[in-house]
Amino acid sequence: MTDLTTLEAETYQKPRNQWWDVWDQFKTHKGAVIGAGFFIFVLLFVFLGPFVWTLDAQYIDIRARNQGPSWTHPMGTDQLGRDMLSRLMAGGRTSVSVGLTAMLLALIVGTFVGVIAGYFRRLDGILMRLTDLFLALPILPLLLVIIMLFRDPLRASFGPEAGIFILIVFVIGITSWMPTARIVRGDVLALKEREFVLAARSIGTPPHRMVTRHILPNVLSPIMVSATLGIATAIITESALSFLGLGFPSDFPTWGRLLFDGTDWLQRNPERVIWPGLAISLTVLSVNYIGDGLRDALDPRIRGR
Amino acid sequence: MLDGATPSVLDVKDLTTTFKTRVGAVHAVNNVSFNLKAGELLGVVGESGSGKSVTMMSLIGLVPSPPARVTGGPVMFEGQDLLTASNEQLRKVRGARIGFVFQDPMTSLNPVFSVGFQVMEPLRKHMGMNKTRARARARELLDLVGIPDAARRLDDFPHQFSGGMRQRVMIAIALACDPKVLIADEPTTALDVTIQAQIIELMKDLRDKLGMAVIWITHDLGVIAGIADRVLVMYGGQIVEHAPVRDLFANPRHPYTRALLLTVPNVRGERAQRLRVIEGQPPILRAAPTACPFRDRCEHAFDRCSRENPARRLVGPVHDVACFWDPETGASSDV
Amino acid sequence: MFDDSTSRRKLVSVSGLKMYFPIRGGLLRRHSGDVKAVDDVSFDIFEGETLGVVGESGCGKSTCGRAVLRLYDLTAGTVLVDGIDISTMGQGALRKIRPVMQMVFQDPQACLNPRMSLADIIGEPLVEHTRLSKADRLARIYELMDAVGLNRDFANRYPHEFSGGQRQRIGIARALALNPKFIVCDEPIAALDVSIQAQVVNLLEDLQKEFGLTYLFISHDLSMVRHIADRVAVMYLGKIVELAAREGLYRDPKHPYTQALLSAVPEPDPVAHDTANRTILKGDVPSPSNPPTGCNFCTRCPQAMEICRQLDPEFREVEPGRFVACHLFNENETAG
Amino acid sequence: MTLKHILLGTAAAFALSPAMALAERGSDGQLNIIYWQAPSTLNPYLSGGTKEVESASLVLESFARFDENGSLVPFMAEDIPTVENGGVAEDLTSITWTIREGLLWSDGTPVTAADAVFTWEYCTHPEGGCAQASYFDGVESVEAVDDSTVTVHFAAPKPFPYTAFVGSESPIIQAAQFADCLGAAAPECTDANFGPIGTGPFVVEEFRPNDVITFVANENYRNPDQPAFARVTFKGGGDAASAARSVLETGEFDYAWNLQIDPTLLLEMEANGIGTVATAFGTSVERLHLNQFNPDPALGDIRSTQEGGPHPFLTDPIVGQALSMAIDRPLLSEIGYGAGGQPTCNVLPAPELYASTANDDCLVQDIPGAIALLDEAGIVDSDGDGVREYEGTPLRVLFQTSTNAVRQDAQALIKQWWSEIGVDAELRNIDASVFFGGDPSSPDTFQKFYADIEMYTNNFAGVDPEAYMANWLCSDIPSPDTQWQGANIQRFCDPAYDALVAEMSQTAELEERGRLAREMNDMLMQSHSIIPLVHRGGVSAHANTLGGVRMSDWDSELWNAAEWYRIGE
Amino acid sequence: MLTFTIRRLLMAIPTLLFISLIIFLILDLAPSDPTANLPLTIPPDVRADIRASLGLDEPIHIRFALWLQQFFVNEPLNLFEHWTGWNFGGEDRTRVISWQTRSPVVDIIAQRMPQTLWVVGTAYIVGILIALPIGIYSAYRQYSIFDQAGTFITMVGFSIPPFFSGVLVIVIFAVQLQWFPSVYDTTHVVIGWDSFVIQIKQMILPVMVLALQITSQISRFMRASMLDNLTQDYVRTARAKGLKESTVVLVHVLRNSMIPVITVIALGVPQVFGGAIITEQVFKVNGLGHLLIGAIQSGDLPTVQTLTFIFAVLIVLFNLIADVLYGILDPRIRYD
Repeated sequence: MTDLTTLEAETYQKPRNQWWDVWDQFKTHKGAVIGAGFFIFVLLFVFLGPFVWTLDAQYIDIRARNQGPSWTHPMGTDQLGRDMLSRLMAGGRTSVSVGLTAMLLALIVGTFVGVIAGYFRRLDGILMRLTDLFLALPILPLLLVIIMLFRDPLRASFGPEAGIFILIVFVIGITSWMPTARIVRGDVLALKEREFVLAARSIGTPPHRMVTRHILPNVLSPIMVSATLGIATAIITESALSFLGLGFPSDFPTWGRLLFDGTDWLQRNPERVIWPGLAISLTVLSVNYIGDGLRDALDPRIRGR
Repeated sequence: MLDGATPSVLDVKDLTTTFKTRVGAVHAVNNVSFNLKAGELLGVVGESGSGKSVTMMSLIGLVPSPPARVTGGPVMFEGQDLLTASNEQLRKVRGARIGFVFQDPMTSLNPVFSVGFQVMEPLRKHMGMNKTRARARARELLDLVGIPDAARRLDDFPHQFSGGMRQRVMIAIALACDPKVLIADEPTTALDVTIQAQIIELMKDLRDKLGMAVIWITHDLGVIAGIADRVLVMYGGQIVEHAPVRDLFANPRHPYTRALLLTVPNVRGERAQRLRVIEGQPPILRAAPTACPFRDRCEHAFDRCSRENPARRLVGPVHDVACFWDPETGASSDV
Repeated sequence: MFDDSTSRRKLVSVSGLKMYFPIRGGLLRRHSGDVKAVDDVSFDIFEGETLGVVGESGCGKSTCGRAVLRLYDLTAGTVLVDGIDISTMGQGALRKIRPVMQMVFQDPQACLNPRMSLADIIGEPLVEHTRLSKADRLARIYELMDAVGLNRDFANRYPHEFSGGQRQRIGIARALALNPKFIVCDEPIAALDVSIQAQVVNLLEDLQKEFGLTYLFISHDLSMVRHIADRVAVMYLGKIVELAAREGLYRDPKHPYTQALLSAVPEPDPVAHDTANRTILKGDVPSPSNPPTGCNFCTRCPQAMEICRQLDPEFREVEPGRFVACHLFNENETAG
Repeated sequence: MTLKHILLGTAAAFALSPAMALAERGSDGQLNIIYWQAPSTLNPYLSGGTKEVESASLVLESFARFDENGSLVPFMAEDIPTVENGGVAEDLTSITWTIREGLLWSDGTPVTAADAVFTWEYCTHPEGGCAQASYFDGVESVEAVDDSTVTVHFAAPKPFPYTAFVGSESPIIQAAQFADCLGAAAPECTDANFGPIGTGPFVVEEFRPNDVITFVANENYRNPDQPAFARVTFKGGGDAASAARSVLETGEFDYAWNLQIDPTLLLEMEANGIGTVATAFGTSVERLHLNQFNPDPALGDIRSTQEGGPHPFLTDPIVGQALSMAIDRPLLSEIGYGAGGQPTCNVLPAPELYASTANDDCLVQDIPGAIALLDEAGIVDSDGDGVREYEGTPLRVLFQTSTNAVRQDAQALIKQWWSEIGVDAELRNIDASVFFGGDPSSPDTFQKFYADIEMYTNNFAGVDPEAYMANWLCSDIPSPDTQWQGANIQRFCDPAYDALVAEMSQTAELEERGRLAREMNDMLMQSHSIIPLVHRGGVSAHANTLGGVRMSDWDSELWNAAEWYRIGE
Repeated sequence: MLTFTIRRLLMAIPTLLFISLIIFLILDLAPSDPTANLPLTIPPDVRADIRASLGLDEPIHIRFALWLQQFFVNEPLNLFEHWTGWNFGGEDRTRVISWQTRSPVVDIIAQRMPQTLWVVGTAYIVGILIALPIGIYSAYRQYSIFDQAGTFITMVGFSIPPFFSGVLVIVIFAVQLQWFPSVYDTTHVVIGWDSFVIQIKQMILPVMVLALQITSQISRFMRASMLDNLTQDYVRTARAKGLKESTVVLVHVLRNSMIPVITVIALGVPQVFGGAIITEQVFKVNGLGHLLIGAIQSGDLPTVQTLTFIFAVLIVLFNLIADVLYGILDPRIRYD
């Protein structure tokens, strides 16, 4: 080891981008690869699908209402004769986008609060009480307030759909960050006692870089778990919002909404609940497996094993 | 100290343990054979990864399987082969006939149960004692291992004990059922020197008092020198040297043993200007060894060492070594 | 103080250092007591020397090392490093001083961020304190890796892929990155195998020679300290009980605790063991939150006298360059 | 239907009913009713909600109620007072009711005229917050002529005097029980509010607000054979679909109210043969209001008000007409309401007397006609984006309604039809509690109408449309000055219309009142500021083993629960 | 421990006051209105009268102060009188009156509590009882078929909203098989075995739907916690004692693994009291969740305010209970 003479300047590898290692490890997790494959399929289905299956999701063909699967409507039609396949695509586009962005927002807020609370002792008490406050808030009145205050300005600046999108993502985000914050705080409290944090302090690393470089990467795994659960929650919360009239315009399909609308038709046209139900479950499941794989892949200790 | 006539309580032959991991197998223990005589204290020396702990845990089915696979044998103890024994039979041996003391008293005790409960557990399980009797016996045991005010401390939790006291508790647990063999895996490594001295004294006392055989695993040659009757030196998952303690220190035969003795500085005697170093790292055995595991770090290595794994050969009455090189002649038994 | 003190420069000067961790209790979390981890400790470290600090776990030696680097806010006392008083300095100013003083940690596993590659770990101080370009930084990282004997191929591996000894080299390389003058080595070899300990100690010695480093070497391993240190301080329950040059201390320990400590070290020689007359201390170290009155060691001291239980002995120079805190070495000395 | 008809119907209904219920009181055991909205109180004067009024109607009665044809049936009164029988004064300023002889409260005490007087005092107390105060509008005093005679005096001639103490919304409460509950104390009389003593067929046994009510048969009910059921469980909560399921599929309940679900599903459930879906039509009309003021958000606080100016294009009847022509009302009715809906072109579709036929062209969808109409008027798509422009303003509308599956389907359909004539609609749905909440600080109430078009249902209680038609007075336009109160939602204003309203309030003759009402209706229709869509009926389901159900939309659906009985298995 | 608990309780008071203020302000901003559900036939001036009679026209700070007094003074006194039968002469004490039902909110809550506890509480317990063995076994046989299947099912359970699963089980078990009722009878009284069976039957479906979700979450936590503990040293010690595998896992590992899980479970209890809004709706279990949503939709401020405040109290309280439990279960944790 100390035999320095054997080292030729040219023999050593340049530091390689660590994402290649991550990918190498990720590949070994079978569930994660299948999950990623399925998730990519879902993304293609919802974002590129409409270019292949060009029926308009909003087009009402009243003569063709409540049809079962057929060649013209592989997944049947709804009570207004709208094509379920294209609605599933359109709905997925919204649900997946809402799920991902709302989850990201919740993660960012939750992680931020958790890290700050865990790292800065003085802020801990007040931030955790804030978390309690958010947990105790009655969500529905809060939503009504938010919608009342922000819908029109957002609609004016971003247009009806984008405005509502921002609103919904915001609403779901600020009402679901609390568990993440709690978990992250716990982990940060433990991490803070680890010697490498002390080591960084002895180097003179300032607090913000301490957090970004030493704390955050090491709380990835609870964050990943929150992320997978967060997507499911966001997709379902979105449907509940539409149900309450607080979501997207009613003719704007989302998976949660399709599932909700289909529930009454469970006996007559079971495919109306099966498809959106499957889409939600499998997407959540695939994200969960991706999360598992990523968690392993991002952890160098597991990566090398 | 002991002669050949003393009967063996434990006879291990060709014990091999491999672990399956995601990146391939690790051959942690390879064809290890040794015996343990009644009432003797057998020291096992080696660095981490040398297979010394795994050997002892394999004997008694304490390595998790999978990923581990224990082969070879037989391992004869009280007339039965532990390797072929059923789990049920093994459980009757573990904790009752063979006691264990582990390295880190901080983590080896269950933090959520009182010390009394943990000491009583083997008593109730193996000796069928009722609660009252087990408790009385537990108190005696804590007294025995020198825990002051034992009766009161039975209800305390491990974290309320200091490191040394916790290790005493571990010893009490191991001794609870009067075992024939006590396996102590680095029992003093995590302790301070003054506490280590206390524990060593205690173990010596207990062995004299109770007469069990002890296997003492350590990396500290100083400890070995003070306590062991016979010593096994392990490296790379196999025994490289085996000798009575005085023989080993006076006349080490294996280059590894020799180097090890030289690298350790001393608090007394001459102070070396510079420490002797064994360069390199201990090997991780990805395959069954076909060559001497020490060859890369050995200053006497030659061709044969990388072609062939030296077998243990007798160099004294009870002294054997697994090396082709002879320190007395400096000659290598090349073929 | 020291006979050659005039000839050598004091790089680090610690006086009256106290590091108390408050215990809060009661309904209003009032301050109800202190864990006196370090209780009035003074010593100097001369440029280029190694001061060893030995003691059992919980004696405050690590806290002392960290306090000297101002990783804690001190309760009392002053610490001068390179002539600058850092004991009350603000974090910003302190950051500028950091390159001068660095630390090597005990657990090479725990002190390396498992999510950073070796190059990132060694490069971190460079990022913090220099404005090197990426290429220059890499060059410097390689240079450091060479210096501590790490293969350059390892640059983008992660800590868990290394053995303990190699990890400790990483930790040392990180400490060296900014060309410090003073390094606190906090039990750098405690977690390593015997054969590896020697490698690391030799490396530390080589580096000291090469870069003119000054070490505060904290260890519980008396034999290693004997090997590496020029002077040795023995700590017990937050206080230094004896401070002396290496040879004197090991040959003729004055303080009963030092004597017991040395006697407890097992000798790798079976013959010596059989003949040794060892002092085995009774009992455990008292809690630093509730130290005994009088001498801290009086509860375990085989030579304890009445006065020991009443009066805390003064830390005094009993011979030139030799300090002991024990009533046995009072005015009319009758050392036993 | 004239008042004469109403009175004739009364006799007929009365003659029929006793024949049905032959069983003796309490012999048919248990009746299970499910209302998916649960009653919060049993005092209809404290909550005007349908669920409260209907549940209370099992206990509290009034002098007379309306049957399924809108005819008056005497309940607590001996008969229906009319001008002919002298019960109503010639000058139409008073009406005199005679309490049925021997009528007892369920606690066994006799009902007296003082109870009616007290009821009037109770509801008109200024601090009481009585939800049914409008039934006593114009009532100058209520006089107890003797123990069994009550005269209601009106301040002005009242052409239709059957408001106070008529129908389930203004029942008579017991003076003894509510004596301490006048004014501000009203809400605190929890025991009385939760268990009013009445003369109806049932007596409250237990009331759990917003959950469930159990009733037992009234031992003192005036008809000794009624009610047939000994006990009634009145369950609240859930949703319409599951309520329908519990009657039509699992048979756990005998009667379910207000089943606003997809008619296809309802039909399918009915096909199980366990229960029957019943419909009754009243005056409810699902309609579109076209904002006559400009709701442009850029106007800030003055949008949808007089100051904000007229709407850029919806004030033009051509646009309204085209929007109306594009709608296929029969289809909307079929898929949204099934048997519970009839396409209509009138905002006042019933009673028959008031229903105009002048606008029935709109019953047939005419998209080409609408396109031609717009093209002729020069409202064309000049920039090729598929949306027509009206004097440079694109015909883009914000179309809002409350959240409800049927309404959302209707919105989607209408949006599509409008897109075919070059009108682009953005849909918005708002939680009903906000939409109808009337909070002056919320931008989403139907009164504020911060949208171009909105859709909801309105109706009028009872059978007289006078007050209803007065909704469209210029003075009734909601504005910030009135805290946005006001019923003229689409901001229609026409002095000629106001004159007609005034005229009607002076007219007693029924035929003439009918003509005036039809004329007002047609005037509204031709302004095309309001587009009626569907005449909605109440849809309920009852088990096939439940007999005697005569569903009325003019009164409580449970108005004749005393006559209900179990059909033998 | 006791002082810790008391201290936390004291700290909870300002927290709760602050939370209640925020809730009050938000509710006040929210646009829903108590007259929203009245038919449109009721004229605006009558609506205005109703609003005035509800006290809605008072300024917000007065309403808040009044509410505080009613909730913190009048209601507890009332409750106390009710329990003890004593009378403090406060006949005219105003209680928190619901705008919707015009009856004291606290009485309605007391009335709703049993069904929520029966159904949601049972579901929580059932969910936990199912989740724990699944979590334990999944961890013990990590990556086995059982573990994989468990993961799959729990994720599906997590991603299926109850408005769907509720209807699904109704269609299967109530409509097709006719085994269980689809409507929960809140007036049902358990007086003997038969009525108990009926109670169980009507609880099965809602409990099933809720338990699926609860199981999904808790079993994930349990599995993770077991995995953490299975590799600990004390497990090896337990095995070395010759204990049965079941004893090792179910006594030694489980007890340790339960510590974080118990915290999660305790923190979930407020949700039980909050009721399961959608499930309650589907099965018409008119519990607290139903009460809350109904109150929100009809703009019944006093009810919403009181319910959410009770909810906040529960959250703060169970936070505290979780902390205390942690201390009890884990002897290492001691709060001064």
